[in-house]
Amino acid sequence: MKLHEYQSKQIFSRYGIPIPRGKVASTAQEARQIAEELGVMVVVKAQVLVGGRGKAGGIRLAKDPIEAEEIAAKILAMQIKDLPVRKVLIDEAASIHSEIYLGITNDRAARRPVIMASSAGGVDIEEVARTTPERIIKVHIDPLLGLRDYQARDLAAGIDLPREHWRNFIAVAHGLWKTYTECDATLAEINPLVLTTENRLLALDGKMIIDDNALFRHPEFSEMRDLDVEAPAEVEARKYGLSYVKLDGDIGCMVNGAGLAMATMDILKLFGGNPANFLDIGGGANAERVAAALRILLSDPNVRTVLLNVFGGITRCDEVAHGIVNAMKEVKPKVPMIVRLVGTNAEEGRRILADAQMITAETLVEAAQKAVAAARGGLG
Amino acid sequence: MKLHEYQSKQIFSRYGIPIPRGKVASTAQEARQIAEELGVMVVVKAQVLVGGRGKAGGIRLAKDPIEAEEIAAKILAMQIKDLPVRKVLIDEAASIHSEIYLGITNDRAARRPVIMASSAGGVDIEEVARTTPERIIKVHIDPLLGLRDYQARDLAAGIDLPREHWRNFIAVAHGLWKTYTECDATLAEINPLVLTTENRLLALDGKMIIDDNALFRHPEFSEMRDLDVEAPAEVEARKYGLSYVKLDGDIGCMVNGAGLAMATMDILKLFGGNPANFLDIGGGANAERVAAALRILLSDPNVRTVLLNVFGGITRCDEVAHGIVNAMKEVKPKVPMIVRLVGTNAEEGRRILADAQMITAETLVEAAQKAVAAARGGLG
Amino acid sequence: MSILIDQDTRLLVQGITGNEGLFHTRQMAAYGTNIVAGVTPGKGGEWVLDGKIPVFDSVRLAVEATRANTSVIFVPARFATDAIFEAADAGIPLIVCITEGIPVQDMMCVRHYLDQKKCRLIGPNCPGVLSPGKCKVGIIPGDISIPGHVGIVSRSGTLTYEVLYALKLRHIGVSTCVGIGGDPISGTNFIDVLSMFEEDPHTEQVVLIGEIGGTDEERAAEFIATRMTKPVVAFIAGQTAPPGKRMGHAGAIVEGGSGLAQDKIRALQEAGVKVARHPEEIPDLLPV
Amino acid sequence: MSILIDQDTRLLVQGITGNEGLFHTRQMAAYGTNIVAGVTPGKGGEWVLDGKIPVFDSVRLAVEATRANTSVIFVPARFATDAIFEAADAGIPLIVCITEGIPVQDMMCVRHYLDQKKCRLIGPNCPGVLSPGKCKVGIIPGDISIPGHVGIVSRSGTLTYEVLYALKLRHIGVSTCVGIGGDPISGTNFIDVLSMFEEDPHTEQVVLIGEIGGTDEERAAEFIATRMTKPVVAFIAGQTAPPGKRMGHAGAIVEGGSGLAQDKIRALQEAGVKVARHPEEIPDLLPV
Repeated sequence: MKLHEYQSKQIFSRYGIPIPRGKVASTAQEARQIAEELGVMVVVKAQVLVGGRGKAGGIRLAKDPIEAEEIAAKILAMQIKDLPVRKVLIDEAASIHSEIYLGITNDRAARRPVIMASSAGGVDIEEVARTTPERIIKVHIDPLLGLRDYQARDLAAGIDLPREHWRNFIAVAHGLWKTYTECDATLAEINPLVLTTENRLLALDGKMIIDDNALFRHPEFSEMRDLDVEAPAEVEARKYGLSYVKLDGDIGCMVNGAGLAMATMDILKLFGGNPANFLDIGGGANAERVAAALRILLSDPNVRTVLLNVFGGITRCDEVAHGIVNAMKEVKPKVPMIVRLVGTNAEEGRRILADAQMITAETLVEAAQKAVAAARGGLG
Repeated sequence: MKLHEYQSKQIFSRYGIPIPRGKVASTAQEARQIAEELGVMVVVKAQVLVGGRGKAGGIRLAKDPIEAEEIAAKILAMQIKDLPVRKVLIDEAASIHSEIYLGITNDRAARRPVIMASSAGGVDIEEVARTTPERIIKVHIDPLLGLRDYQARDLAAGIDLPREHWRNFIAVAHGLWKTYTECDATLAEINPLVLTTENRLLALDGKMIIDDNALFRHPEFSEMRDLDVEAPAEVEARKYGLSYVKLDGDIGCMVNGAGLAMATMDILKLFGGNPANFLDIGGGANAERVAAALRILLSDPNVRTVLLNVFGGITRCDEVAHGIVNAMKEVKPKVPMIVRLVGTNAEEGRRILADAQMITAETLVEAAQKAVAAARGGLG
Repeated sequence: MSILIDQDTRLLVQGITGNEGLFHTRQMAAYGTNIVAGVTPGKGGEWVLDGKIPVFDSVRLAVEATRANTSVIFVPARFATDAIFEAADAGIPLIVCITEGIPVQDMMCVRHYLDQKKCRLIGPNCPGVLSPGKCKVGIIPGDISIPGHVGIVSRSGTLTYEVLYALKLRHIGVSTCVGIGGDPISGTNFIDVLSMFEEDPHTEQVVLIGEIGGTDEERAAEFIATRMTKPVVAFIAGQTAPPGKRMGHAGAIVEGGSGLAQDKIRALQEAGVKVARHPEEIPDLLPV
Repeated sequence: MSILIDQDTRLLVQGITGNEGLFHTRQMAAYGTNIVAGVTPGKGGEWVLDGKIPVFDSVRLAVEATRANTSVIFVPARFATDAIFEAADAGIPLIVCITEGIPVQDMMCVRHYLDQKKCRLIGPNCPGVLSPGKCKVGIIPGDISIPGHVGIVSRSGTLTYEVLYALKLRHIGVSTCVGIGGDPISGTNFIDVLSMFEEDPHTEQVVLIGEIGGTDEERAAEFIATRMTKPVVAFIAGQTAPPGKRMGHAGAIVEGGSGLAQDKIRALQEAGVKVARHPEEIPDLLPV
């Protein structure tokens, strides 16, 4: 799960990384109060979990509390890339001498954490990686040993940071490493880490992504989750332990297993169709789970047909078929349903479903072709 | 440096290890107040950095605040093995079902930390190790990986702890591991860890030794140091960066280098003498340092002669000799001084000292023999 | 012959008394796997499967008593990391971790630790290993595959079953099927398994089933091009997956322009691998 | 010949611009040691010793530029652990750490880490290594020893100088003198050095100088009895040391009845080692 800038920076601060004075506001009035408390020029920053806030006008300077209130009112009324701005961060404005990038993430290929720094801070780091990769210095970290001073120093030297700032930079890097490990982050990023004209290092903007698998160790993060960033159906699916991703097409997919679900989407496309979603109903596939999945899937108005693709392995296909039949009775879908059952007891499963007046298929190719046809109105 | 029981237990508590309610008192009146606050039967425990408090009468139960005051008064007037009791710990009395030993220390030979548990808690663990070593379960810990749950569980199983207490025991073991690592302890020990009749695990007594080399990371411990435990001369020596250990003999030793200092003590003994101390003046041996060392050494009334044994390596013997002469002028010792200089420019050094009316020696054997004779009154 | 597991496998089941553990222990035993012990801390001394399999409190005790040489882990995610360390420290040379949901930083530590030991981990978040007719360690259904000479390595679960079943329907048998798991950091990667298949005299051709996320398939392609003599057929799932979205598996995500199915397919094709357009095409692409 | 260091040593000095580092760099250079680089973070680009030795910001840069193959560490205790890791990670195969006062838990981590790498650490809290006439790495005075065929290994500093000097006065030369240091956890132990001496054709006999604390001498005795053919003479300091008191060195302490000089002497004597009663007796005990 992603954390907002203000959340990330609060966490950074807890680990000793200096951040600007500031507070988050939900109303323009609060924004004004905060600006008054700060008593200096402030920056009003939209808190939305999407890139490009700046370009969209979501980050603006305010010279006094009144202007802060006006700007906050405008930003709080915005939608940035379809996401509503519900909060703004009011930070004291910093006088920036130069901007650094500093981030830690998991390097899958190296199977180790990697810490990266660049003197090209303040811009999209992926863009820097594409165009001038030599401007990013990377150091891999032994996960059992942790970040070593000398590694942080190598980064500082690598980005040509003036030597008088090395000690502070090393302290910030250690703070970020602690943030990354103790919060089970998959990304902990300061961009930009600015060197102010007063010669301070300051984390001006921050981003964190927490490993969903590690949330059991961090109950505090559950409350921080911003549900705006996910389609409501995705939030609903998570409640049932289902994995759902909304797509643009019109063929709803329900599959057991993530790999098979992707393969099912792919074959629909191969035969000219368009999947409406990724949905893994997992193992077992009892009636309750199937019903929940069906409801979520049909909540998408684009869906013109549903393809159920289930491989019966340990769970027998006849059991799965019963589950489907019961779920259908509850949900009563109005679009054509194509069902493919394969594996253990598949024939019996298909017979049960045939009685339930569903379209069945034997092979994946047949199922895909029938689903594509149904979505075009040629079936059912 | 050793920490007192009350200090160790406060630290344990910070790392989540349950300890009895209690407070430390410096006067009998305070002891009474604490007992009143606790409102239950209490134990009054002498806080001295030496074993055998119990046998010496330094740990006693008090049924009410008045008795607590009486007992505290008595204990605060005690000396246990020559150490004055300056503080007593007033703990609520626990109802003990059984007593466990749990400790973590450095295993030099294995070069790793070792965690040890025994169902024979509450007694001297070194005694258990000698007589019934099979009653101590040991598990080595990978210093980079840290204590694993399964290792703590193996200990619990190894000491036949009833299964319903495993989870709490594992938590205590993790707390002790954190204590050990985060405090740079060389020993962190709970003895006894009791299982109360209310089925709780409680650290009834605790002991910690902090690695002196790691004190730079833990300024908080410097304030906790109990100077009673050291001879005043040892405390004084530390101020000058000198390493001094008082012994029972009458020949004061001043040597550069710890190994050579021990070898000097040994050879005195070999020739029938008795060293009064270990004293390493380290490299360099400038006048100020030598003078401080001499003062400390002569503060021991038993000292009847002084043997200076210096190997001139990087530092030349003539320089050392000048340092000694200057120190002598300042300190003006009244006992015979035997000086052995060897190594670079030794001859010139000896000449300088001969002018200063000191007894010189060329070999270690000669120096030892002269020192032994001087201590017996046969020289000087 | 087969790789990793066979008739000499002496299996230990960690988490044997849990629902899933017990169910699959029964399935594995029914398949003929030699299950010698189970471990559930706090339940040492019990027996499962009608008194046939002893339960121990720790892996060390189980290994001492039964000489188990392989472990399969069914314990919940929050205890699974410790279970892996416990098995590795007890000297078990092959650990198969079925558990899904282990934090990725835990896995980085595990992998780093195991790399220094003589210990192979398969998974986590994987269906396990099946050597048809010989041994089954994990949850791959036993009846959907027959013994033969095709080696299978896959990041997926049911998609792999599909392929096994499709092969069976065509009477094509399998030497060993290895599910390496869908997490970003796995104990074993494609290359590890490909090199085992390359060395296994009874494996004649290999099916590789990949998916979006990471660059493991690209590195496998390089290995195939430079080091493999046996033919490889592949399928990559997730061509229609949008970037930045996790597709079920923790590791199935296109991030920062990396991990795209198209790149993997291209790399494999350039390495001379036939890439199936859909799973049912795989049997057709295998050389007869 | 010699062990560990010789004319092929290309030395890097970590902490070269500090007082101690600079002083001993000068001494080592005067002895003829080939010092190729120094490291002081933040002083990269400077030169020391009249512009003869370049200073770098990091060990990695120094190694890249100068192919240094040995490092000696003079940095203060609170930075020394990091300096060791830095040298090891830069691929330096021999690290000599002079620094005294490194926390023992740091050293446990260091030792554990280095054991998995091809990297030898001498020290910390040691005087270094001297191969008379060839190379000096550390602080052992160069002029108190002459080349020859006696190998010396010691936990001590000045006591070792005494022995070197006593040998020199008798015209007995030394192949290599290794100070392994007085800390409880060292990078290199007696056995490591004894086995190098046993294999070194130019070392004919060995002097071992031990002291109270730990059981390293006892294990050395066992090694000598079972694995060494060359004669060994020993001296153990601290027979008069009281228990529970640290005698200067962090590692020189009798704890819980373990680490007594008497036990070490007995173990060595039982292994056939002649144990000197005092340092000046050592030359007499060496076989002619």
